[in-house]
Amino acid sequence: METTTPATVVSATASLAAALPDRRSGPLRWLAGFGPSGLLGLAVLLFWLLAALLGPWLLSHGTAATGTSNVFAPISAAHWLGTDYLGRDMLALIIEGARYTIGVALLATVLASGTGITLALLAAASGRWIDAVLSRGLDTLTAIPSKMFALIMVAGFGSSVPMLVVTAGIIYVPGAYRMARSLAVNINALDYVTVARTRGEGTLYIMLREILPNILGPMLADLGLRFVYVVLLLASLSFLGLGIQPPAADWGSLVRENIGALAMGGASVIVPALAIASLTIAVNLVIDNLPGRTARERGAR
Amino acid sequence: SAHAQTPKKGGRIRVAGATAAATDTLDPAKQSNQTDYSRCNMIYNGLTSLDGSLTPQPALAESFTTKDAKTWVFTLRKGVTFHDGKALSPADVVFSVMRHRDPATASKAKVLADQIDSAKATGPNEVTFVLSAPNADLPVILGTSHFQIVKEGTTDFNAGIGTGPYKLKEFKPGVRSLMVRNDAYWKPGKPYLDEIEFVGIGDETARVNALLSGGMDLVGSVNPRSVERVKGTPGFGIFVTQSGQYSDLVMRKDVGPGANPDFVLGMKYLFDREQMKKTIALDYAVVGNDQPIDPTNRFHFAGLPQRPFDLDKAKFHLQKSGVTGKVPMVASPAALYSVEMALLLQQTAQRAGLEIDIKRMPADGYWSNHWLNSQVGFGNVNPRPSADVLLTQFFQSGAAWNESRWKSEKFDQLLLASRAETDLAKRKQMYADMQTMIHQDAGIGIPLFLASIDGHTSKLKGLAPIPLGGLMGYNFAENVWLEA
Amino acid sequence: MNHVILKLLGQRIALALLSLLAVSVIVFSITAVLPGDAAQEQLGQDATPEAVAALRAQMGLDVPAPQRYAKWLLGMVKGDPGLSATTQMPVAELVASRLPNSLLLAAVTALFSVPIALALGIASAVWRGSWFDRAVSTTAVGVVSVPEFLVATLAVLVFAVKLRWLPALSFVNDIESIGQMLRAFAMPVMVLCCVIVAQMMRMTRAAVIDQLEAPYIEMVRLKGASPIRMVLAHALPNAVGPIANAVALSLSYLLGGVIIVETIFNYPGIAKLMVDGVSQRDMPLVQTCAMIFCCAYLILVTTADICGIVANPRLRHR
Amino acid sequence: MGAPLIVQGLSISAGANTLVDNLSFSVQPGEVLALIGESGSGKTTTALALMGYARHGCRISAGRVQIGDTDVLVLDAPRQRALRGRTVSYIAQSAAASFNPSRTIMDQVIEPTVIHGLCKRAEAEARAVQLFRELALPDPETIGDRYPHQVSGGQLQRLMAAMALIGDPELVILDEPTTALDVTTQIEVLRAFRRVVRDRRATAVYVSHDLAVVAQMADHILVLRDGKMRELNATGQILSAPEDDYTKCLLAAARPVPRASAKAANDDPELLLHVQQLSAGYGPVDAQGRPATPILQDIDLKLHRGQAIGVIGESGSGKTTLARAVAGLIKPSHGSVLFRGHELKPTLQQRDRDELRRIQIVFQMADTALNPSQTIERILARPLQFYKGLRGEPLKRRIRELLDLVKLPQTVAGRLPGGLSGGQKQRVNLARALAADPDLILCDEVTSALDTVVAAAVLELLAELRRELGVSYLFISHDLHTVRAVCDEIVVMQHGRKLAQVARRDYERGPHHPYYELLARSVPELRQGWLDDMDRTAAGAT
Ligand SMILES: Nc1ncnc2c1ncn2[C@@H]1O[C@H](COP(=O)(O)OP(=O)(O)OP(=O)(O)O)[C@@H](O)[C@H]1O
Ligand SMILES: Nc1ncnc2c1ncn2[C@@H]1O[C@H](COP(=O)(O)OP(=O)(O)OP(=O)(O)O)[C@@H](O)[C@H]1O
Ligand SMILES: [Mg+2]
Ligand SMILES: [Mg+2]
Repeated sequence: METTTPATVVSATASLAAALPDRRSGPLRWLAGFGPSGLLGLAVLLFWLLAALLGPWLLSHGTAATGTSNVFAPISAAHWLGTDYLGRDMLALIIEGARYTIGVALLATVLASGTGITLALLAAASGRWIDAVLSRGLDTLTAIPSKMFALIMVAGFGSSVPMLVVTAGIIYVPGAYRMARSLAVNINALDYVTVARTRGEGTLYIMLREILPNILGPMLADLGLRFVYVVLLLASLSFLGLGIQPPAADWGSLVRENIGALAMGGASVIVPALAIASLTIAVNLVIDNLPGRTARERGAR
Repeated sequence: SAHAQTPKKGGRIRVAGATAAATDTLDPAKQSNQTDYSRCNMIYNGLTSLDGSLTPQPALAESFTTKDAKTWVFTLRKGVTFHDGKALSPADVVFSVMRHRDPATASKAKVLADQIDSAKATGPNEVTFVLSAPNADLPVILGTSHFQIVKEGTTDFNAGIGTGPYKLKEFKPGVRSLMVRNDAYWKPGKPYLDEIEFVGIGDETARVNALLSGGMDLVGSVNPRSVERVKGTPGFGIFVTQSGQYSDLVMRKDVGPGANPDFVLGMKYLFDREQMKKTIALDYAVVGNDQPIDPTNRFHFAGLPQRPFDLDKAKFHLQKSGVTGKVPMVASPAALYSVEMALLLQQTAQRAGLEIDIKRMPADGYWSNHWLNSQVGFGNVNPRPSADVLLTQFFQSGAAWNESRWKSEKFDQLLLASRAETDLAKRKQMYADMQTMIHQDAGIGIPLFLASIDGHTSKLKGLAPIPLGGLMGYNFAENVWLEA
Repeated sequence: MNHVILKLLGQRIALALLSLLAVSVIVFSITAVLPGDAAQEQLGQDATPEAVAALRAQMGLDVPAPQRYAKWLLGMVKGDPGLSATTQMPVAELVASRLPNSLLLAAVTALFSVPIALALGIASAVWRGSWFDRAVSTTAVGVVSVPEFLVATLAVLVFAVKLRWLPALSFVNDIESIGQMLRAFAMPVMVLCCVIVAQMMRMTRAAVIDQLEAPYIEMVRLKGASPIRMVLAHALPNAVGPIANAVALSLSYLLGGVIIVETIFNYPGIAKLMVDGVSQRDMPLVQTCAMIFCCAYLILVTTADICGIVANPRLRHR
Repeated sequence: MGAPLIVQGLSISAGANTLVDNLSFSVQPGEVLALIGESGSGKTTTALALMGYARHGCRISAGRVQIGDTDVLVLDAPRQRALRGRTVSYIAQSAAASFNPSRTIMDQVIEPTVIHGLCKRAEAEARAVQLFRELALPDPETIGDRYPHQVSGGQLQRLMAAMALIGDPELVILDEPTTALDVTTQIEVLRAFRRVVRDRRATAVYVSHDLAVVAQMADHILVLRDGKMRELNATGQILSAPEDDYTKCLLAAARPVPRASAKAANDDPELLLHVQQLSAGYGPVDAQGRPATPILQDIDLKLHRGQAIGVIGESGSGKTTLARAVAGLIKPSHGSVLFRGHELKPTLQQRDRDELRRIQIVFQMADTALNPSQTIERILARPLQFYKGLRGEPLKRRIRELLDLVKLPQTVAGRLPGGLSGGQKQRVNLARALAADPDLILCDEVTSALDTVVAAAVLELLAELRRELGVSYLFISHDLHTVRAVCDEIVVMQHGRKLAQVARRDYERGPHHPYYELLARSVPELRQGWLDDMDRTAAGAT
């Protein structure tokens, strides 16, 4: 009696549920969906995450204990990645920097996307003037160049880690909002949301239960991209001297502090630069290969 | 050496200073950094000028005399004209000096000018200054950049009319200025160059790259870390000016841990000066001894025993002080090398059982908000023209910039006496006593006196250090020439 | 068609005025809480209380902040952004000396980056999934993933210091010929291209693919059209809207976002002017720069929207 | 003049799946072959393969396609391009989606001649105008200057035919060219197609899932299921004596049986829903309370308990708007809705929970009506929790009962909607409405997205529920057959107004409102020659 679902519909639902692991198939199958380059990205990402989480544990000597007159030393057995402009061990700095770079970027991204999604859900679910006010207001924020905004914020409130997280968060809220809103508005127009409305459900239920789960997939991909932007913004801020403040150092400031070594091809500048590049490329690879995405591209007519 | 060669006339050079901002000024009273000083030195002259030992030499004033160090008579050089052809007159001098006292001028030299009670033209080529108290160093003070002579009644300084070696051709604040030779310059044979293009490049790496790529002939403020690169590139050299500039650890004696003398002493023992010299300044510095008069100064007291890096003593004093917990320490890129110093201090302190919490502040707003206000933090003092100016501004009990709020009546008396003392040997002894007092009691740790490093093409000749700062104490313009 | 665009323009101008007002309030209030003011900043270490007070009076900082804002706003409405607090020069003059440089750099960059991005984006959309597509997108990801100051510094080291092909700094003053201009602009433009091309290219690719997967393209294919015709005559006109938007967003970066490039190449542009303004607490200057960036952004976005409308007959004929 | 088409052993696969399996058939010049089968059976895939084209991700894995003397599948890309649009042309399923929205119609219609360099532009345009005329398009001289969005769906479909025919192809492929159209428009388009195909004596392949339509157009019918051929025979043969079981099944479903209600409307005097002079529309309202785009005007409607009223009308006539107004999703600008004697508040927010519970709405697209991220169990549980506060075991039990009621296996409870077929989803949809214990269910095109076999099953279920639970329906559809089969009364709508109301006993008795008559007449009948009869009566009438 029953028939198969039309392909268009399959692809439509696939795109809605994209990137979320299919609940019925195991995580292994989900992993396999990444393809080789996606897996590579995932591996690199995992490596840095582990470094950030466990790094300080693995390091026998803290960075503070070093500091020798051996400035810009090349790669050696004692210093696997050489030393920096103060003679500190680069490996230790990189591993510590991972915490700051990844930590700040992750927090800022989550803050931005979280706020953006919440506001977007509110805008989509409650409509008219709330939507208009939010959209216009956040548009206005986009008009201020991000580095300028960061500059003013840091000048005003100092450059502590929470401040950087908040600043980067604010900068990327409008982007996340716009993306989430366009998705949420589409979902909001779908019949199942209307059904929930006619049932008499409140705005909060509609936001959280009906719309949110269905925009999470695409938003996850968006979150990845935003993460990359935040990492790069942090690096730029470090260049301008506004980033993470010493003795703490994120990778951007490591590059910046040691940029004098660039002309000599010193490891102390190349390694953190490579770390930034590998992290951002890995995130991009993972996003580009999220399972379901390619299938979606192929299946869409 | 450079002086052995005969200068050549002609040629054009490009010079880069370390800052560029819309606030770049040609108003002598408002000069605030290397680029301002360098630019103004091309255009203006002072009554005197300071030489390599910071001894005042006649400039626009042919001679200066005093009997009591309170009333000073300056005789002006004849035949000096401004760039627009007007002859230099005593009225110009009176105007140029006295305008600093007017708050509306917002002069940076107001404090120094305040001691001049009156300035009067007392002859066709003579100006007489009367001071509120004797000061043997007045010719030194008048030799500093801020007291350069402008035309009477000038309000708009952007035209850049002075008596200096170069005439202003173009001035774009924050971008560049262009100077051409003043053929009517009063110093015979000078200047040598036809034209100087002066720009500000804020980024050190960019500055050095600009030099090495052939885009610049002289750049200021080279980081010690770039020296090897410059030296290693054929056709380029560096020029080092050892000066009295220092970054100091300030421990306020009125509040915070610094109120305890043992804490202060302990911290002073924590400076591993040799390592700081090596890793931070890469040897482009001399070790300091917690007193502000540097070895280039004629009043430097070499007999004061050098305070060593001594962990045990440090530990002993720190423990005795009873200071526990994390001690916040404020540092900033605004105070040269202070962040690095703080980092090294943090490491040694840890070994002595003291936790230091470094608070790095942005350069913006550092001087107005953190310096002088932090309990433990860093300051930076630029070279001063005289020991008296330095001690008066930074160590006199009532001085606005008494960084550590160290108060000593004995010191204040000595200072006043030395200022009026004209016998050099006696004066020297007084300064030695004052240096010892600061070394022992003030809440100031001075690990290093820093050198200024400039980079230049090997073709540029005539550079000789003047310990006011880099770029020949900002006065390179009339002294350098290009080798063929 | 005109009335649709006119209506949009009208709406946009009204919105733009609101946005500008909002931005100025935001910028003013954040800067109002910045520690220190122009007087203190200018005096730096020499900031004794009397000196600061005197300078404040001279700079007009002794009036309360809201009053200063009102004065600035009033002036702005009349088209006069007032005097810079620190230099006492007219802000208009300061900006006028820098803005043309910024616009020139932006224009040259756009001139190179937009065609490159569009060409690459379209090509990789057409050959999506091929090695070409993969190579291009991998390179693009690689290029955006490196911080721009590193790219810039590397470029200087290679092209200026090692090879001595190009000047390390971009002085606009010395430009007398096109050749000189190209030499001076080569590196900044290259670096900026690295930053913005990838983004535009990605969006172009996505937009074109979106169209190439539309059923009407299948129809075109079944009419026997060649791939070139399919893309240029059919897919592209429909992708103009999203592409224009992506281009507008990227280009808006070229005015306010180029601090790093201006710093490294010592290019006298408006971004550096604003950075100086912030560090010197020169409110009228900062405000005016913010207004300019905001205006540029709004103009670009509106232009993109108009492009979208013109390209879309459904919107055009309403 | 047509060319013979011969297909041998055609197989098409997508990855490991075989979409079309070993298909062989041939069509003689001037004849029409119909490909028929349910949605997803591979009709479009086969049709495209006749042009040597496989969609992205699909591959023609075996077989031969020969048009005249050309072996299509072995051609290289340029020759394939030369073939397409000239020797073979294609009329796609949805004309609206197949026109480039940003170019004029004329540009696109003459594009095949431009691509293949058949003639000068002016000549091509003249030819196109000629074709427009043949296809009975209005303003044939100027319609080409318009953009696709400026003409109606039926017109677009005909314009696409013009585009296909302008190169005088030997083989024309029509892929469900009338599914997107109203019955009244459909008949026009069918006429036009048939005339053109006959006049030009082109060979044609006609793809459809609608047997009645196919009966009018085709000489032979090929029945497909799951990519396999079930039956291939002359049209008359298939209609009168189908051999394959599946064909029989299709035929049975195509003739819906009337499903009478348990009680006639007048048995139960309670008036459940009373719509009085209702006007509504979209957009901001002006000073007089009139919306910017008024849609509904002065609708009166009475619905008794246990009754099913059908609402019928062409697309855009305001059927959905009516349902939305009753449900409280849009605010009426005028008039009132009485429910069980009480006036309903105009908007959702003002209605109380019990009122909301008693009126449930079921939408056409089962896919968009179910949240893809919630399991069936959660979907069904929510109204039970929300209205009745059920939890724990009673909740589970009730869900099981509901699933039984709509004849779904218990195992679906744990699944996501993505894992269900269209018919199953529509049942879940119904079950969710039933969970609220409603008095009235607003069914908005609940069967239009389903193929006939499944649709018939859902209709059966609806009738059963009504018999057993006594719920009332407002049954919205554009398909007169369906409405007649399910409803006690039919409301006919056009341009937002109610034109007529016809009771079941009067269905066959006239005279009715002319528009109703037109609708009734336009529904194709499942017999050959019906269209010819229509043509004859039309000719006779004028
Ligand atoms: N690009 C593709 N990749 C993989 N499978 C596809 C693709 N396109 C269609 N299919 C599958 O091929 C089967 C046949 O599709 P086709 O479009 O030919 O069906 P149809 O009979 O025309 O259905 P409908 O009546 O819905 O148009 C379906 O199961 C569909 O899911
Ligand atoms: N949100 C809306 N805003 C403005 N106009 C709308 C809106 N929704 C529908 N319309 C218009 O209202 C008219 C009636 O729409 P409605 O959906 O009620 O038609 P329908 O009879 O259900 O048609 P169909 O058979 O195609 O579903 C149409 O012309 C449609 O374009
Ligand atoms: Mg099909
Ligand atoms: Mg409808």
